[in-house]
Amino acid sequence: MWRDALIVAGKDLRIELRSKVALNQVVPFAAVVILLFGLALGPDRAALSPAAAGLFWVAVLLSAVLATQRSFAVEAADGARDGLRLSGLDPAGIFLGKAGAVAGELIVLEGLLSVGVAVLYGLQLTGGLVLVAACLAATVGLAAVGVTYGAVASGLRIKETLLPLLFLPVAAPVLLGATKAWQEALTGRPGAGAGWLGVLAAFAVVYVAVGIVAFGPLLEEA
Amino acid sequence: MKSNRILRLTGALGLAGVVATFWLGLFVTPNAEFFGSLVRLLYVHPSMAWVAFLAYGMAFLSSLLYLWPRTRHPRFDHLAGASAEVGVVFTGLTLVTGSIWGRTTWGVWWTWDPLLTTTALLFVLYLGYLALRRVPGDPEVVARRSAIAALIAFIDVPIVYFSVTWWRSLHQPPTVNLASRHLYVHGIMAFTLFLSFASFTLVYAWLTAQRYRLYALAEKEADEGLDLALEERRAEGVPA
Amino acid sequence: MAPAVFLHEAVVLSGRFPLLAGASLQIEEGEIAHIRGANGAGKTSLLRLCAGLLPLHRGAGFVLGHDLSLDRRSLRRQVGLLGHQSFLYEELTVGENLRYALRASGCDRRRAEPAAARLSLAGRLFDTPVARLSAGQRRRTALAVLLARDPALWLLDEPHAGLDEEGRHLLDSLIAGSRAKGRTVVLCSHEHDHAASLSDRVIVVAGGRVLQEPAGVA
Amino acid sequence: MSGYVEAGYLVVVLGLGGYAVSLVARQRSARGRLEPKRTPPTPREPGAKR
Repeated sequence: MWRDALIVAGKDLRIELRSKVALNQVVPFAAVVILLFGLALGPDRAALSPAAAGLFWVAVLLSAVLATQRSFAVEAADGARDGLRLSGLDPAGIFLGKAGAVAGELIVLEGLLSVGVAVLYGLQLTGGLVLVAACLAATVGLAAVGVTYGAVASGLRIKETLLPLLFLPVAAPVLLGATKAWQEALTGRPGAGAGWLGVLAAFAVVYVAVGIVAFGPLLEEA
Repeated sequence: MKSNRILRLTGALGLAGVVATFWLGLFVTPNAEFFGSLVRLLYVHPSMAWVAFLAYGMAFLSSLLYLWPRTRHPRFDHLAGASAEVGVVFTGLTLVTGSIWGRTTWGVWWTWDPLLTTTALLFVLYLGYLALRRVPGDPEVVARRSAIAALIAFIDVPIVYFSVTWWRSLHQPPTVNLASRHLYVHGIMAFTLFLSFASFTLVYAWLTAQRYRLYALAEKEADEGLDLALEERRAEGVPA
Repeated sequence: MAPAVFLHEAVVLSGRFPLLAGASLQIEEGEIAHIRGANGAGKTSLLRLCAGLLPLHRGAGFVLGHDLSLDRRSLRRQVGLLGHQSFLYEELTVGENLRYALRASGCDRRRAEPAAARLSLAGRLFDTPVARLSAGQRRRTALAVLLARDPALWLLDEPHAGLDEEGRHLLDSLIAGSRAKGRTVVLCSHEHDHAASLSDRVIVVAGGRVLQEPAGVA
Repeated sequence: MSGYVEAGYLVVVLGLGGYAVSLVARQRSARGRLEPKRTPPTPREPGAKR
């Protein structure tokens, strides 16, 4: 399983390095979202910086939808979804590999985006450890749910509209937990933020487990 | 048919129960000291929420039974779909009645009360599930896909509830919710409340059974279609 | 010896449409079978069923000793399917695609280069992304994947389509070579004469079923 | 009474009643479609797929 995961993750990341779709499209998209929030809430920094953590995570959530769609667009191209099944790879390995690749891309995106938020919304990124830990736990959870639902929706003609509808409500606890963890850490109360890390970690563990179990039956369809 | 009679009995009892609940709730029970006549909403709102959760639990259980290879049978897929759809109807009613409650007690149509927020998330979560169910495809494929989606959605419920509750309680003092209010419950009020829960549960059972029958009919239709389609397909190979 | 492919009254559905409407078929190990039939007769579905990609709705099916209604996944490592689609990753190079396919099916990665060389894909092409290849070159890459994996059962769907004269000769010699190694080959082709010269047996498919095998065709 | 209470009750009645009626109507139409199906089919055009 782990060997197969490494093969798939390596393949997906290599494709990303070649095509740079995540870097050239998803990251700018997240930047646009952040900019638009700034415009919507007005130029008042006093209004922006308390909301910054929430806005940041909404942008990450929306980007996660795009990253997931991309992860499966790569497979659908030229019938590689059949290829994935024909390759004889372990479905759990495929899930872990794809989720790992998506998580890796999202981590990079979060790093870039947090700099953007800090600059645009005038934020001091304090309480570093909790921020980073929240990012990691939240990202693993998002990637796990995203890739599982990506497989649910892949191969359907209406996947572009269905995936966000399925994915975003499920990811609500991640938005809540990560935002609160960030808010607490940013306002100098990393201890309170650490409690939310538990919620994020539980979410990640549960959905990684679900993905490992569910991916086999999902891939067998069609 | 025996099952038919049970179903009819369920429907009749449910209907009678709801009528009785409404009569008791609107005309017989007294006003509460604090809430005034608004207490009467108590006889519809909590039972809506209870039935919604029951329906989702049922959908979850039957999805599990479908995924488990030994108990895999289309009937569990149908039950899951029927129960979830009825659940969505009741969730919508929970939201509307909850909203009316909020308007009258707190003066706003919506508050970010943990229960209300969780219910709203549940509503969109299961709207997505129903949308997924409607995507056409091989019945077995659709069933499996939906069962997994139901699994993912239901596992989310406690996480959502826990995080929303914590989110609220950290923010400001706990809001007014039904449980935290001291209500002096008269005998007749308690009875009406109980009757409301019981009769709406029966209504749930009746609706789910009806929806389930609709699935069964659709499958029967498709099965008859299959034999015809096989005939037609084979006829393609016979030179005219 | 068990047959490589055994189907009995196999029904395969796509939604509510029967792709196969009760196909029965037996192909022995080491045979080269040529499947004929009109467009939409069910040739491709037959190959996809044998590759373990389509679920069996009714009937029985065994391929390389695997029961199609029970376990299709472990079968897939042992079959190679060359379809209308080439199962290649556009962004990756020929070499990367080959190595990925080999690693995924648990084969030795060093088989990639000889296979590519055999199909004249060595050198510059080996490091070219598939997106930049011509249709014929992609087809060759897909064949190279097949050759490198060397599966026990080769399923070829219109393998000659889109290949130039040289490519066709290469393909013919690959098929002959795989027979020499005892592999089973099932190919669909509209080029009846060409395919007939390669194969041991003709199987005619129509209306989602296998017609009675015509006598006297060797 | 405030009117809100009545509205709440009304919503429940209309919501559940409407849903129940729609279910029964759909069942009836499904049964109707199932009945006349027993006539022999007209053969499909050869080669027409999906």
